[in-house]
Amino acid sequence: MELLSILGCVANAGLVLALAPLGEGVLRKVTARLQSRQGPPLLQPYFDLLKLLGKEDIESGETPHVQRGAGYLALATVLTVACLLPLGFRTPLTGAGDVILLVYLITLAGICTLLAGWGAGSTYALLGSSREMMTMMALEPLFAVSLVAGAVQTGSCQVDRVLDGSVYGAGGIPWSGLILLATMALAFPAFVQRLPFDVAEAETEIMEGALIEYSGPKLALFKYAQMVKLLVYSALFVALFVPWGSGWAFPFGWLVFWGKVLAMVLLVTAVAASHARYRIDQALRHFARLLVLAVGALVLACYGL
Amino acid sequence: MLKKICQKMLRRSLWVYHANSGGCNGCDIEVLNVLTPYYDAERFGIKLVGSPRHADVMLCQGPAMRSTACALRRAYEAMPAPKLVFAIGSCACGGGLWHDSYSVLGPVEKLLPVDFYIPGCPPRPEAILYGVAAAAGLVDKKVAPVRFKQAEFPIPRYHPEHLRGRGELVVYEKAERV
Amino acid sequence: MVARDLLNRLKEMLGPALLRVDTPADDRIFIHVERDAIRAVCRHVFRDLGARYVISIGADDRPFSGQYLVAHDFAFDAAHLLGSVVTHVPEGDPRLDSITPDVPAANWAERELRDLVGIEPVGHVEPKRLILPDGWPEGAHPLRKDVAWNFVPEGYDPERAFKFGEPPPGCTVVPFGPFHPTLDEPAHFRLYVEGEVVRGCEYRGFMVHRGIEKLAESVLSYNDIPMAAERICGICGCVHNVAYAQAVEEAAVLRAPPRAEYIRTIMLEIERLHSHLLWVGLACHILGFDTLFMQSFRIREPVMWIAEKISGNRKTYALCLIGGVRWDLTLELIAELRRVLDTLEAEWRAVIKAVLGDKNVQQRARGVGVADRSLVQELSLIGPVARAAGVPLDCRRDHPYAAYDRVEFEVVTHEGGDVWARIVVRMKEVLQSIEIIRQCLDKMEPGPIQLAITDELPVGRYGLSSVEAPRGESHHFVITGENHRPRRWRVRAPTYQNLQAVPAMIKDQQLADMTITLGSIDPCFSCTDRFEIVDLATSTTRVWSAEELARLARAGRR
Amino acid sequence: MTSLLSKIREVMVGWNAGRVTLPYPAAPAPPPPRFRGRPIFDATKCIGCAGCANNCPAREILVYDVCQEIRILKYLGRRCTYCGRCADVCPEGAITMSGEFENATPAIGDIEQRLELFMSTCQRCGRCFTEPSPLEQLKLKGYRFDDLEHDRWVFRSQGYLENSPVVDDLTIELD
Repeated sequence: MELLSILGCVANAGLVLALAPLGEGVLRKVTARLQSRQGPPLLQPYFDLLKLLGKEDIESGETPHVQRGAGYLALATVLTVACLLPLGFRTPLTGAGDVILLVYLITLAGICTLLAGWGAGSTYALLGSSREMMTMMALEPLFAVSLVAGAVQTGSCQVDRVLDGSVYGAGGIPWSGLILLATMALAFPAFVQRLPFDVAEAETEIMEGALIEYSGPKLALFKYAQMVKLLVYSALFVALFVPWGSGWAFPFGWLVFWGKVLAMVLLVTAVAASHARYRIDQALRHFARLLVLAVGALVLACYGL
Repeated sequence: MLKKICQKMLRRSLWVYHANSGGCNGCDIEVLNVLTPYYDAERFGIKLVGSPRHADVMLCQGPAMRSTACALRRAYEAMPAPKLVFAIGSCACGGGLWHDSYSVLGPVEKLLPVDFYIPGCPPRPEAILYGVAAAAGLVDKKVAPVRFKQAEFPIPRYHPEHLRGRGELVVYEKAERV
Repeated sequence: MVARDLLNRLKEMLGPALLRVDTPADDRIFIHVERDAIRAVCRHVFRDLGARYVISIGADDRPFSGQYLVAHDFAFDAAHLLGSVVTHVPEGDPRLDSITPDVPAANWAERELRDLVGIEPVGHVEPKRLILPDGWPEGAHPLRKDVAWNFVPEGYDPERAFKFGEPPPGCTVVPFGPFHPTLDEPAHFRLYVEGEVVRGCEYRGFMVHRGIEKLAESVLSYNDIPMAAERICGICGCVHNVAYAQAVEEAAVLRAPPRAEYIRTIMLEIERLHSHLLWVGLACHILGFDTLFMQSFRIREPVMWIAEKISGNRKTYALCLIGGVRWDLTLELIAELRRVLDTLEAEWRAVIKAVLGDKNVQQRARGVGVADRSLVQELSLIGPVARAAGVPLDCRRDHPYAAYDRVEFEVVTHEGGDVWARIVVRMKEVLQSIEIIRQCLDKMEPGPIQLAITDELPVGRYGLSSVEAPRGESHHFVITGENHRPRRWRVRAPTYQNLQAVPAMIKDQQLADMTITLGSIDPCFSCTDRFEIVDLATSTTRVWSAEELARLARAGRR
Repeated sequence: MTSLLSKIREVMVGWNAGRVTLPYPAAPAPPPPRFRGRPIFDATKCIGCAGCANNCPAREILVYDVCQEIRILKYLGRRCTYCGRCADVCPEGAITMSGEFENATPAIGDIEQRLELFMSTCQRCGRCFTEPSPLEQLKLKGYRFDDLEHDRWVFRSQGYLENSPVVDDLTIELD
C-alpha cells in the first residue's frame, strides 16, 4: 500500500511534469490560431525551459536565499497538489490529507510568488507582490467555500471523498454544484494566473511583477511551476466540478479525464485571448461578486440542494 | 551539459528585449510588426519579454545617446549570459543621420559589443526575420564588402617620356597596357 | 476675425510697442513687438482673443541682426489664421519675460529656450532643465550659432544624475522608464504612488533629443532636411516631411503643382491609416488584449505594403522635396490602392462594431485619463485628445494645406475626454481617411509632380506650416537662410503639447491606468524630443520598507 | 450579453481571416519594383563627381582624393537611410537602388562599398560635373574632405570651420 502510493505519487508528479509544457504549448498554439497566425511549435515551452535552465543565474535580489527557496517551493507545492489528485486513476495519497490541506497548498503556491517578489526587492517586484497578495486574499475564500460545499455534500473532509463525491453528491438537480461550477469557471483564469486576471505579473504594466528580477534556472522553475499549475488546477477543477465519465473503465475514463483537462486549457485560452486585463480593483470586485455567489451555493448545499 | 543544451536551444527559443535608446520609433514598430500575424516570429520561438533579466537577445534601436547611455549599459549588464546584442536600423548600426550630433554618441557598438547588424531605415520585417534567422544559422549571409580598384588607368597618359619613334610613326610604348 | 481686425486691435492696445506687422498671406500674420510688451501681447492673444498657443521659437540671430530672436506662435482656429508674435532680445542681456504664468501651455517651450538658446525666461514657474542630457554643464547652449553641431562643452559629466523633486509625503516612488515594455521609446516618469493610486509625477524625458534642428541649420541642405525630418518620428514621418517642405515653400513663395499636392494628401492619409490602426493595436496590447492587437496589425499590413509599392519603403517614404514630391502614382497603383481601401474598410467596420460593444475594454477605458475641455484649452491640447473632449480642432479643416481644401470630410469628435473617447475618435477617423483618399484619387489630374526651381531661395523669410498628424497638429517654423539651408527650423510635434497634460491626466488614478493613459495620447517621444525605465531592475531605488508594504497590504484588504 | 456578443465578433474577425502567416525565410519575399534597398555603385559608370556624397543626408558617402588622379569613393552603408537621393542625383545613373534588403551581417564592414576611381583632369576647370535636374541647381554643399580612416565626414564650408576647432582637427591640404 505504502509503496503503491509512493509509486503513484511519483507517477503523478512525473506525468504532470512531462505534460505541463505541452499544455502550455497547446495554449500558445491555439492563441496563435485565434490571432490568425501560425504560432510556435507545440514543443516550444520545452525548448524555452531547457534554454532557461542553462542560462546564467544572476542573484541580484535583496535576499538570494528567499529567492532560491521560493522557486523550489513554488514547483514543490504544485507537485504536492498533483499527488493529491486523481489524474485519471485513483488518488495516490489516499487518506493522507484533507481539503484543508488542499486549501493551504493552494495558498502556499500564491505565497511563493509573494516571497519571490519580496526576495527580489525591486519596486516592480514589490508591486507585483502586493497585487498577488490582494488576489490571493480574494481567491482563497472562494476556493475554500467550494471545497467546503463538497465536504458538506459528502460529510467528509477527506480529499478523495470530496473529490470522488464531488459537489454533486445530492440527488436531483445539483443546484449548488452547478452554481459553484459557474463561479469557479469564471474565476478559473485567476487561479492559474492567466489573462484577464494576471494583474500580478501584467507584462505591459509592471513587467511580470514578482518575476522581474529572476533569470535563468530560477525563472525556469517559476515558469515551470506556472505551467504545472495550469495543468494541475485544470485537473482539480475537472475532478471537483465535472466528474461525469471519470468512473468508466481504464482507457475510456482516462481519456475522458484528459479530454476534459484539455477542454479546460482551451477554455482558459479562449478567455485569455478575448479579454483585456482587469485592473486590480476591478478584479477584486469580480472575485467579491463570485464569492457572494459561492456562499449562496454553500447555503444551498447545506440544505442538500 | 546544461550549457550545451542551452546553446542548442537558444536557436529555437530566443527571448528578446527591445531597447530603444533614442531612435525614431520606426524600427520599434517594425520589430513589433515581426510578431504580428503576417510575419509571426513566434513560430521560431522568438518572444518579446519585458525585463532584461529574462532576455537572451537585446535588440538595440536608435543611436547611443548621451542621455540613455547609462541605462542602456545597465540593461545589458542585467542580462544573463549567454547574451547577444542585435543592432537594428541605421541608427543602431552606424549612428544614423545624427551620428555626430552633440547629444548622440554614435552607433551602439560604442557602448555594447554588437553581435549582429540588421541595417535598414527601418528594415523591412522580412529583413529583421532574415537577420534573426541568419544569426541562428538558418540562412546564409548574403552581403560582402565590395572593393573596386582600377588596376590600370583607363585613359592613356601621353607622357613625352613614353613616346618613341620619330617622323610619321610615333609609338606610345605603354599603349598595350591601357 | 481676420488679420486686419487683429492688427487694428493690437495697434490700439499696444501703441508704440508694436513695431511691425507682416501679413504675407491671408492666413498668416507676424507681429513684431518690443521685448517688454511680449507678455502683455501674449496674454491678450491667448486670454482675450481665444487663440490657441502653438509653440515658442528661440533663434540665435546674432550673425545677422546682432540679437536673439524669440517668436511665440499662436493659432486662431476659427479664423483660419496662424500667427506669430516676434521679438528680439539683445545679445548682452538674454532675458525675456516668461509667458508661462499666463499661458500655461508654454511651460516646456520656454524651458527649451533656456536650455538650447540660452534665453532666460524671467518669472517662469519651473525653471528646470528640460532637454539637454543631465551631465551637460549650465551655460552651454547648442543652438547658438557660434558652436558646431557636434559641440560637446568642457565639463560634460556623463555620471551626473537628474535632480528630481521631493515626493509628496506618504508616497512611494515608482520609476517608469526609461525602458518600459509599453514605451517604445525612452522617457522617464517618476511616479509618486500611494497604494495603487498615483498622486503625482515628474517627467524627465527628452532622451531622444538628437539635435536634428541643429544639424539642419548647420550641415544639411534644403533637400536633405526632408529625410531628416521624416526621421523625427518613425510613425508620422511623412507629416514632418510635408510640413517642412510646406514651410519652406511658403517662405520662398513657391507652390507645389496640384498633382503633387494630391499625392501629399494621399500619403498623409495613408500614414494616418496605418498610425491609427497601429495605435488601436498598441492600446489593446497595453490593456493585455493581444488578439485585437494582432488583428489590427493584420488589417494594417496591406496599407504598409501599398505604401511600400508607392514610395519604396514601408515607413520612411522620402516623399517631399522642396516644390513637389518624388513618387508618382501610376494607374496600377491607384487601382491597387482602391482595392486595399475596400478590404480595409470592410474589415475595420467589423472591428469597430465588435469593439464598440465590448464592455470589458470599456471598463478599462471609461473615465480613465480624463482631459476635459478646460484642460484642453488651458494646455492647448490638440488632435484626438482635444477631439475626444468635444473640441473640434483639426488643422486639415482649420488651416487647410496640400489638397485638403478640395476634399470633404467630417471632423470626428466624441464627448467625455477619456481614453474610451480617444479610442472611438481614432477608430472612426480611419473611415474618414479612407474617404479622403478616395476623393483624392477621383479628383487627381495628370500633370507634373515637381516644380522646376531655378533660383536660389530667398533669405531671411519666415514660413509657418501646420499639418494634422495622426496625433494632432504638427507645426513647423522656418527662417530661410544662406548656404542652402534654413537659418532656423523649429518643429513642434503634437506630443510636445499633449505630453504636458499627462501629469494632470494621471493624477489620482490607479497605477495600472498609467500605461493606457500615457498610451492614449499616442505619445511619440522621438517627435517630442526631436532635436535632442523599465527602470532597469538593478537601478530602481529601493524605497519601500516592510512597514510600508504591510500598510499597502492593509490598504488592499480594505 | 452584448459584451459576450462583441467578444464573439472580435474572435470571429480573426477566425474569418484564417491563418495569414507568410512562409518568408522558407520562401522568398521579393520587394516591389520601387523598393529602395541597398544602393549598388557601378564603378564602370561612375565619373567620380561626388554628387551622391554631397546629397547624402546621412553623410556617409565619403570622398577622398589621394592625389590629383585618384579619388576614393567609399559608401559605408552602416548609417544609410535608403532614401535614394544618391541615385536621383547621379548624372550617369551609376547608382541603382537595388531590391536587396537581406543585408544582415555579423560584421558591419560587409556592407561597405569602396571605389577607387581614376580622375582625369579637365583642362579648364580641374573637375567637371553637371547637375542633373533644375532642382539640383540649388547649390551643393561646400567642398569636403572626408576622413576615410575614421569613417568620418569633414565639412569645409563657410562658418563652421574657422572658429570651430572640433571640426577642423584635420590638417588637409587644399588643392
